Amino acid sequence: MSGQVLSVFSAVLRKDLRRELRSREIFISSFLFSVILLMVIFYASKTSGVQLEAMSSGALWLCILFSGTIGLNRTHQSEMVNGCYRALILAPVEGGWLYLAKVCSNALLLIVMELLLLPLLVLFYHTDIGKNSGALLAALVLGTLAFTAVGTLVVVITANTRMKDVLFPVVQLPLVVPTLIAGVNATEAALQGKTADNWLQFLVAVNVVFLAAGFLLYDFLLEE
Amino acid sequence: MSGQVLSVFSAVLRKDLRRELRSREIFISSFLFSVILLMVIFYASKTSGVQLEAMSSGALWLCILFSGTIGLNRTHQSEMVNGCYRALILAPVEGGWLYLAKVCSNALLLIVMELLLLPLLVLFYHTDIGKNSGALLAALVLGTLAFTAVGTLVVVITANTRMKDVLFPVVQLPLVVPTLIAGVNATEAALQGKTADNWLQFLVAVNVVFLAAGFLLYDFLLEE
Amino acid sequence: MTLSIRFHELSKQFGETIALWRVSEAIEPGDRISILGHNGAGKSTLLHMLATLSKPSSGELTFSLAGETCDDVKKLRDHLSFLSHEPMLYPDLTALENLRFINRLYQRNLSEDALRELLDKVGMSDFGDRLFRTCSRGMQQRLSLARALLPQPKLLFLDEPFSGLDRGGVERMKALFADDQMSWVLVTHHLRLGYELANRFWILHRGRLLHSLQKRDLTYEAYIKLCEGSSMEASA
Amino acid sequence: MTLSIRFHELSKQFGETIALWRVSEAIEPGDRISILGHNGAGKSTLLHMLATLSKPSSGELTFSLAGETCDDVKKLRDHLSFLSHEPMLYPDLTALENLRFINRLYQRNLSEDALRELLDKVGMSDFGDRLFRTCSRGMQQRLSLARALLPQPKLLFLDEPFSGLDRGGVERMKALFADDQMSWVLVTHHLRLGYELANRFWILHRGRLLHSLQKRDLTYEAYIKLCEGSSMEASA
Amino acid sequence: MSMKNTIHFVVLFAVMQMALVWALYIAPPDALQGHVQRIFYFHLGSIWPGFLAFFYVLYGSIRYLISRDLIWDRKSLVSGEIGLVFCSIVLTTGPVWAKPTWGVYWAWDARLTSTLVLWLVFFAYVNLREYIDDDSKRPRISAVLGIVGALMVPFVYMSTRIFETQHPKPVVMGDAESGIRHPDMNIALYLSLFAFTLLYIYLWRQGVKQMLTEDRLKKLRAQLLRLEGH
Ligand code: HEM
Ligand SMILES: Nc1ncnc2c1ncn2[C@@H]1O[C@H](COP(=O)(O)OP(=O)(O)OP(=O)(O)O)[C@@H](O)[C@H]1O
Ligand SMILES: Nc1ncnc2c1ncn2[C@@H]1O[C@H](COP(=O)(O)OP(=O)(O)OP(=O)(O)O)[C@@H](O)[C@H]1O
Ligand SMILES: [Mg+2]
Ligand SMILES: [Mg+2]
Repeated sequence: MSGQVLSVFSAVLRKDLRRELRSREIFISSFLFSVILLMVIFYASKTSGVQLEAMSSGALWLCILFSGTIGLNRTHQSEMVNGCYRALILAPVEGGWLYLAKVCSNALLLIVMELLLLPLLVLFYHTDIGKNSGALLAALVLGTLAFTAVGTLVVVITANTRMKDVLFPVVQLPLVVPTLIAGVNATEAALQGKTADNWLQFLVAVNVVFLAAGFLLYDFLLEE
Repeated sequence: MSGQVLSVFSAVLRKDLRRELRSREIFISSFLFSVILLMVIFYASKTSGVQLEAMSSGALWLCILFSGTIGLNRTHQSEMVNGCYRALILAPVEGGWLYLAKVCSNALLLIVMELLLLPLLVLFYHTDIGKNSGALLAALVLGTLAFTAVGTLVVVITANTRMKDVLFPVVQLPLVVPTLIAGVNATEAALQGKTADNWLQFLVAVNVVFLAAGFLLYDFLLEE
Repeated sequence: MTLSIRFHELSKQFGETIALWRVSEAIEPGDRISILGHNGAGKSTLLHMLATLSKPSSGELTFSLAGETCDDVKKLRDHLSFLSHEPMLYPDLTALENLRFINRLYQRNLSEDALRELLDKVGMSDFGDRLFRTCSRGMQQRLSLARALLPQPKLLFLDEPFSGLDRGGVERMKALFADDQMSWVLVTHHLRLGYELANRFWILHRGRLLHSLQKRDLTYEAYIKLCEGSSMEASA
Repeated sequence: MTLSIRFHELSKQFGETIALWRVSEAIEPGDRISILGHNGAGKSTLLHMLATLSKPSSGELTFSLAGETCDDVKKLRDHLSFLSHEPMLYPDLTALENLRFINRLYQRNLSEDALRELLDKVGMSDFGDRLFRTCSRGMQQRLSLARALLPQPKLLFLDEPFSGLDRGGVERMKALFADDQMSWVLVTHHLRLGYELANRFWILHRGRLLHSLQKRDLTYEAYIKLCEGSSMEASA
Repeated sequence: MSMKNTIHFVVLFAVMQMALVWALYIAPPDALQGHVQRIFYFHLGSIWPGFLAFFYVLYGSIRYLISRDLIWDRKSLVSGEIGLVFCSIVLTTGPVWAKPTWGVYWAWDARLTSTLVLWLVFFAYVNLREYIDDDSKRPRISAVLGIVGALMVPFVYMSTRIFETQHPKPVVMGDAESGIRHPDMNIALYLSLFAFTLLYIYLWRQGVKQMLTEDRLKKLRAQLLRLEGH
């Protein structure tokens, strides 16, 4: 069983990463994208007279949300073209592991993007990211995982329904709100040098719930 | 000629709107996306201690930008399925008019979305949108038009590339930054009851330049 | 291990449309079945259900593995394979990368050489490193077949596998179908090939199973007559 | 108004792949041309260029309208139509809505009745209000043909139009091709139909035009021989 | 190297040396900022040829779309690449200068933002073609993007001129005690402008030549492959 799991896991992970990294310029484009987002967010909030530093956690999470949505959308679309998702459905593997592999590859790409984003925050928003980098990393990783856990589940739920395009945002976005609120608050605390244990615990709980749900439910979704 | 133009214009407009009204896909997704964004922006700024009202113009424009980008991507995706865009290429019509029709339908959807967003701003951000509603409407309409004028062109440019989903926002957003700055400032002035003539004029100029460029250049993009 | 499928009064509805209505039949090891029928008769719908891709609206569908009823879809899927209208291959990966992915996904552990041999079998050995989306239609169809054959299934479902293929491609496909280890169910509008290759025929008409016949009971002429009778259009 | 096309030393390269190499020929009014060749021979590539969908890498491609050279692609497109591998119809619109859109786009001002008649011609009169994506493969192919015929083109390009069609569909399509007002260029792997319908044949092999023949110079047997010779696979 | 090139190179080299000498030794240090101000000669020296390069992209792209002559695609691409490099020089000299004078590397000044926007747009212009597989599409698509991108140049700069909002610490020019007063400062500036412009022209000519050679090589290789029977 564990051999099987590994094989499937690595197959999906490799395939997704290869597709993404085909030209490793994906990182360059996420980097550019982050630059632009930070610029856009700055100009959008300039009139409100907020302090630059106070905006960083919010800006960071807006970036995650937006790049994450683009990323999930891309995965979604690439599985739909040529009916590729059917190949996944028809494979003789536990859906749960497929799900975890997809979450992993999605989260991995997003986390790398976030790590590229941090220096930019320092440059453009004069953020001090060193005050409590452990808590910061924990907040980012947990938040991203929770975000992709929900997103990956919903992408496949909707891939199997006739109304896939309508259902995807309708189901996904509300489910992601708690994660975002917790993420912003945990990040904010980390940037101020504190550790927001309650928010981090909340994120862990969200992860456990959604990953377990995804693991168990995914198989039921793999039908048409 | 004008009969031809009208026929094409209405054909594209009707088709896009019908598709949209049937699925309400773009509409629902951009609207929900905007609601989420309003929440995130609220939570992001809660920690920074800004006044709610001061944030509304920026929040509004972030919503326009982000859901507009997603919306443009989706509309264009729907042209790619089944190679439908080829039908447009092969039609005996000036590309310029196709472009204007597409800009119109995209802008229309986005403006309706914004109008739905305004009550939400009142609700969530306690914004007083009535102080100078003429100037507010002008800012929104002009800004949205400029945004879609750029976006409709760029989406076709990047559609010819391998990594279209990633590249579209990366190419489009920088081109849109002047529009965003002008839009935020004009909206901010309108919310304070003033009319920012200089920013509005600037938006008109942006529109003229980009619509003209799109009108003249679109034909060159419609080849394979 | 043998695989057989029985279904009883199988129906499938999409909203108001009845795509399939009370169809009962069975597939046994060694069967090579051609499904024939007009456009919209319900052939693809039936194939989708048999391939465990969709569930019937009503009726019973029973899979047996090694003589015993098997409810575990995963286990079944290990022995099934499906070549559908869609190629199910990633456009941005090369031919070989696509096959490698399927190889892992099905845990077949085929070597690189085996994969190349498979490509050779469908006549694509020179194009292993070409991105899937830059392949011509026929080349894509060949790769789809390679994908379907890779897991060495017991039972193969084929939905119009010859479309887009040139003569050479059809010949190759015919040769691959001759494999004795494999049963298959073929949907095609190519009546001659449908007769030549199969040993059983199902003729569908407007979602109903009109005829289910053995080849030994049927001359080619009689077969053509039956097919033409039923391939009158549904809308006519 | 007559439409003719001449091309001289037409080549098309995709990166390192040479899809078409120095092909010269002409299409005159009244021509009914079948293009034959193995998978990847360059048939679709040639058709795309003739249909003004893509530009040649090198070579000359001249369109003449009413005897005069015409460089205005828009004007030409008014008289051309193309049925490709892809249906070019919107999945979320119904069959009729799709046709109405094309009607407007080409400014043909056909009445609703004319559109329904068109649907009837391709045997889809009962399915006008069905969403395109819920149609079966053959039904989609029929609708594609309806789309291509709607503008009443002078010259029609068809890339494997018979794929997925049942007998009835093929018969209908043959009937529609018999229209004297229209020239066409057909790519197909169906050798018999290719011979029956056309009055000229182009045989491509690895991107080259091997033969260009008139039907009157060619018996069916000789034709089949030529085709089989060239439809050896490129990779073999 | 042809005679013309050699002469060009020699002149370029000489002017560069002179510019260096004037900028680093002869021009007096700024009254307020001291020696840091010397960055200015490279800062401004590189951005003007940069603008020139971007406008050439506009011109060349229009020429390409009209004539469909590949040479114009090559010419504008090379120009865009050099413009991007010059723009990058401004974007690195700026922050290096900003740290000692403003205390931070970056401030969201309208001018900085617009430069960044320009850089992003032309980065996309230069790199987008990597992602277009079809050779016949590539020049067309990037010509359109080049035109749209170059249209941004006047916009971004007009916006900073028309709407003079708050520059965090406005550029010190023409103030009584600092700014370009001294004639040697002027000479240094003009020399450096001249040097960067010559550099631009030199690089551009070399770049175009290289691209054309590459094209020929590709064509010959394809013919060779053809002769060998694929
Ligand atoms: C941080 C990044 C910076 C960027 C991206 C940048 C960009 C530019 C650009 C694009 C120009 C040409 C403007 C025009 O011709 O209209 C310029 C000019 C200039 N910059 Fe910067 N700059 C930066 C930092 C600085 C700093 C820190 C200083 C000095 C304290 C400075 C001083 C100047 C001066 C004196 C000019 C010439 C002004 C004029 O001719 O109007 N810059 N800069
Ligand atoms: N997802 C769907 N939603 C609604 N109707 C559907 C759907 N899929 C199929 N149908 C309808 O079910 C009927 C049977 O379709 P099916 O695809 O099985 O036909 P088929 O026999 O494969 O035809 P073809 O030879 O054209 O491929 C058709 O009328 C079709 O329109
Ligand atoms: N966009 C592309 N990029 C790269 N190569 C391509 C592209 N399109 C076609 N080719 C290649 O050009 C050659 C000719 O392809 P084409 O589609 O014209 O073949 P065809 O004769 O239509 O074949 P089929 O009968 O399989 O449809 C093939 O080798 C194909 O891989
Ligand atoms: Mg079917
Ligand atoms: Mg083809």
